[in-house]
Amino acid sequence: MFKCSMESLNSVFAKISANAELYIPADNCDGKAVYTKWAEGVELSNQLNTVKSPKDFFFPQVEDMMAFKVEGKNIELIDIRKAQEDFVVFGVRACDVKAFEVLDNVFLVDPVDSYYAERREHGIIISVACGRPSETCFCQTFGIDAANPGGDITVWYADGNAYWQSNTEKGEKLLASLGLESCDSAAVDAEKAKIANIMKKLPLAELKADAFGGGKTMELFNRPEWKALSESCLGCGTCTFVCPTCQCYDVKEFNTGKGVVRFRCWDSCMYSDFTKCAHGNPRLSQVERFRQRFMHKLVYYPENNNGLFGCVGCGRCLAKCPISMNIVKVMKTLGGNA
Amino acid sequence: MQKITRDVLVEKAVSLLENGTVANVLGWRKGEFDYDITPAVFTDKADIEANFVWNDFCGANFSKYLVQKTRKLEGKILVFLKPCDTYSFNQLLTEHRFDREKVYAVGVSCEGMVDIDKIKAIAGDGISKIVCGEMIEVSTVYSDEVIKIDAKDVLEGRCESCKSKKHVAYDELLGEEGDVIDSNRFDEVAKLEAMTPDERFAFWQEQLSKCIRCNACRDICPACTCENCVFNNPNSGVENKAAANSFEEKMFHIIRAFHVAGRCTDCGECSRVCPQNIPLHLLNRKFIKDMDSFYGEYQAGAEVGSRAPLVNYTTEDVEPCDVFEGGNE
Amino acid sequence: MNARNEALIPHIAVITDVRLDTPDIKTFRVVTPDGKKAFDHRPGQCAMLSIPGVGEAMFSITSSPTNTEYMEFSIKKCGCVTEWLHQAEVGQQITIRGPYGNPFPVDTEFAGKNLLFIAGGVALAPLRSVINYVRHYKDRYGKIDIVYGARSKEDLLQYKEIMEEWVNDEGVTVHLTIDREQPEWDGHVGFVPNYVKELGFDTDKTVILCGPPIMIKFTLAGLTELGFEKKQVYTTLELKMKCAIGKCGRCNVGSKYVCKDGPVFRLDELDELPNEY
Amino acid sequence: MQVKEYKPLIVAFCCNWCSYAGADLAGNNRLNYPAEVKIIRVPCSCRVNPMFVLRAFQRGADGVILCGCHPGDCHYTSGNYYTRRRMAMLFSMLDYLGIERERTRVEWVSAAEGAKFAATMNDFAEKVAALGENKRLEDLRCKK
Repeated sequence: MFKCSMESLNSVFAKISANAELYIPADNCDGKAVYTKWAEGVELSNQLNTVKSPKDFFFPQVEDMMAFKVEGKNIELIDIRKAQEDFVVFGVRACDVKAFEVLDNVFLVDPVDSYYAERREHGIIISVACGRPSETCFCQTFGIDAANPGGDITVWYADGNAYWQSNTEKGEKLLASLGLESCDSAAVDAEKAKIANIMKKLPLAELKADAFGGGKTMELFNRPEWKALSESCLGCGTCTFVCPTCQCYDVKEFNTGKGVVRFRCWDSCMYSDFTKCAHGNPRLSQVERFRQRFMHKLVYYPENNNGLFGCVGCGRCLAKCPISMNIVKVMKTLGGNA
Repeated sequence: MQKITRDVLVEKAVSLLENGTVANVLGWRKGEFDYDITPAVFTDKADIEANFVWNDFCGANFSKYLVQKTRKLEGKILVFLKPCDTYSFNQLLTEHRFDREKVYAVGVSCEGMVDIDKIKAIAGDGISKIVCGEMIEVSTVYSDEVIKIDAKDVLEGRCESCKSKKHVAYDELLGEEGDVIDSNRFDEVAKLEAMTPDERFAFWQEQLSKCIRCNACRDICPACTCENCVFNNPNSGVENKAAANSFEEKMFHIIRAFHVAGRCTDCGECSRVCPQNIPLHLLNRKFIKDMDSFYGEYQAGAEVGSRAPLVNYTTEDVEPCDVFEGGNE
Repeated sequence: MNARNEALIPHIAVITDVRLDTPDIKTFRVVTPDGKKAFDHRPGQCAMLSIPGVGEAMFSITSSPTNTEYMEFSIKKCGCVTEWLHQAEVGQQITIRGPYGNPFPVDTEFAGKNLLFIAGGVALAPLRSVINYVRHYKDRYGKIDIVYGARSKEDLLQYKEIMEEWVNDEGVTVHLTIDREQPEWDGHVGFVPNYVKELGFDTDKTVILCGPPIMIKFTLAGLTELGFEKKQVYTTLELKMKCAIGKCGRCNVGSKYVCKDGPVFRLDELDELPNEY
Repeated sequence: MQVKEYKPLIVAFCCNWCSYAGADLAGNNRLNYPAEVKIIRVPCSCRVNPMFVLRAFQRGADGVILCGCHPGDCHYTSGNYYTRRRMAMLFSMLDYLGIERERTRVEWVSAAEGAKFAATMNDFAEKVAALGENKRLEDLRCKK
């Protein structure tokens, strides 16, 4: 384990960014934390977490995949992929680190999504333990430990210092290059105990996911409560776009006048055209679309991934839903521990 | 801080439900915390008594829900309307978007709603309890101390420049009727107009680049009630799920503002729900300010059946090329 | 860079033949620009065809895997991509990627069985690859019955191939039906579900059923009456797809993705999934 | 390498009844106006949706001009009055977003005003040329 003082974090950032692009949460013009490319003068945010999840780094909202040139009856396929440079993301919370595992299970299974894989390979995740979780946090429901966030390197803030520990080979290499002072884990152990204590006090500490998981499809799918839960859903995409694990995308094309670019962009199961095709739409009303999102996170995903839930309890949808309808309300209503 | 209490609303809802005047109540449902309130349809007394909320976090405007709910629900619907909601209500009636006969509107006086983000900026994260009142009492898991915040200091942005405390539509009114207020709502627009074009460009570039195209602004907007939005129509050529670049961000917001120009009542829901805190109301207010100064004062929704400036003209109108920086030379 | 193999990047292909099968269905023959078959496939698998600037869509490969020279797609005009394809001429290039989905279990569960194919309208397209495959390896299967119906004689897909090849095969019995009487038609008239009941098949068969939902529903009721069990019946589904590799997240029925876990499902498997297709 | 002189691309929406005929007259009279002015004929100036203007910029236009009948002379009685209000609002909004106001214009050109059409286009092209390329409402994908 290594440490540096909080005041010297900026010089550590400078060291990291000498070899790779570094992104840290920094406050934007509204005082909200967003991942920002580090440069001299960019200050680390004090907020608990970023408004948008770090999934952008590996699965950007819009991504050009290929281009076509169409001439008469002929089509030319142009490969526009660029080589990915190494980059480092600092300040990822435990929930969001777990979310990468959720995404990996989708994108890195055969056939591998090479766009995602390439970025994943070149990205180094430096996680930070949560000293001050919010009332909207419920990562512990899914067995995530906010005090041990994982990633390539874990950082704890305690008594004016940042403590660094590597978890992977990639992380170890980077950490070794930073030349930090080595230390014992006493301060971190105390911090971990403090976090464990605060986690117990959170309003959602008692939330359980026992009623959900693989094999519960038919039991939950036809529950009458879905109607009331989805009643005032606007069908906007806020929850899906701020979600660190939502991975649905659309493949679309843009005719630039000089050729066609095929790109993919995030899509939302909340949108009416998500499943609409020439022969009709299997999810005609918002009840079905709403149900799909939560069934996917709580039942379908665990069913296909050995019980791993598709929700990591980051609480973004709790904070951002325009009508304050969210996965916690769904779990409490259907899970019977309201 | 609300002068009218929850109990008055609950009593009203229950009595109208029980005497058969209405079959459904559109109201605010209690959330997980003290601030995350969800719009909901209540149909039974016990549910209302247990879960109906009226406090400083009841910002949601129900007018738009009436478009769908009047089609789907059996029987009359009781809707609670704050003064600003009544403008949206009237505007939707002007556009014949719902059947007035199916609605029983109860006006509720409003002292302004508060913004949880502003409270959190003062009290911090980890809120365990909020008690509303003149002084909002906030407890967090991090301290035993109760933090007291003056409700006036944490008003929602739109309530700080409230345009009217007067209900322009209702069947029945709870609380006192207020007046149209001489608000300062165009100050921010004027501030932007006073900037240089480069500064304005930089401002909007920064703001709009935050857009994630979640469509929450459109989907909450009581003026956006098209059955199929142009931005959802694959044949429109502009149907895009994500704003691929800064052009598309600008186009979406300019066109959306334009489509509601003259119909936007300035209810401020767009800015309230934006997950990225983009001040979208500044686009709508610019149009309102321009229309007021070019074509005479007009408040959408102030009366049913009024003709919006963009569907009207005079032969003496200002020429487009004489318009700049708000038309004030 | 080229070493990065990306499932979403298609190959260029060219249309070498267009055949008007019915008033709204055309069959396209597709090969690579150098005249080869784009890839091998198994009966019942699908491919993504696209025209840059118009869109990409999933189609079942209607030619048999035993055809090693080219692939065929029977496509009904009903949306953007299909409409564009219908105006395409020979020599038009398109893009293709695949094969996707699980095939019918032709070499396992079907082996040695008597097979009963039931199709309505354009649904013959996905079944044709299976039918021609089992016709090719006839000695591996028992008796083959094919019940096929369409609105009218003109709407019968692959009518020429059926009349010239299928009916002449030993061990293959073809039962055609059309919805309404028509002057030059002396075959059966009536809907597929009733016809299946009338024909009264023995329950020793494995059924491959494909058609519009309403047809499937009533045919299934008929089959149950005849004593068939759901685990004897196979069908193939179709939902909106974008990636075809189980990642874009829209073609799921419950936890199963049609593109990856389907499109072929046994009906008793479908019973365990929500009715959202 | 030869440096190409910058010539702005201009999209001119012309109403069928007046301005398009005005452009025709300019041509017949051999009046010069820049070849980079691309005319799109519309049935009436009020056919021009604000989206058309934005999409012209997206597709690479450096300036967009609308030409219609003089107020009072609309073939459809009142179309151009609506245009006047709509474009006043749109242009004001574009200005509010910091987009150079010289890039957009509305001009009333009758069928008899061939000279005015040519002069307008020359003047507009000159003003837009002075601003340079459209950067604030550009779509980089269309520029590659």
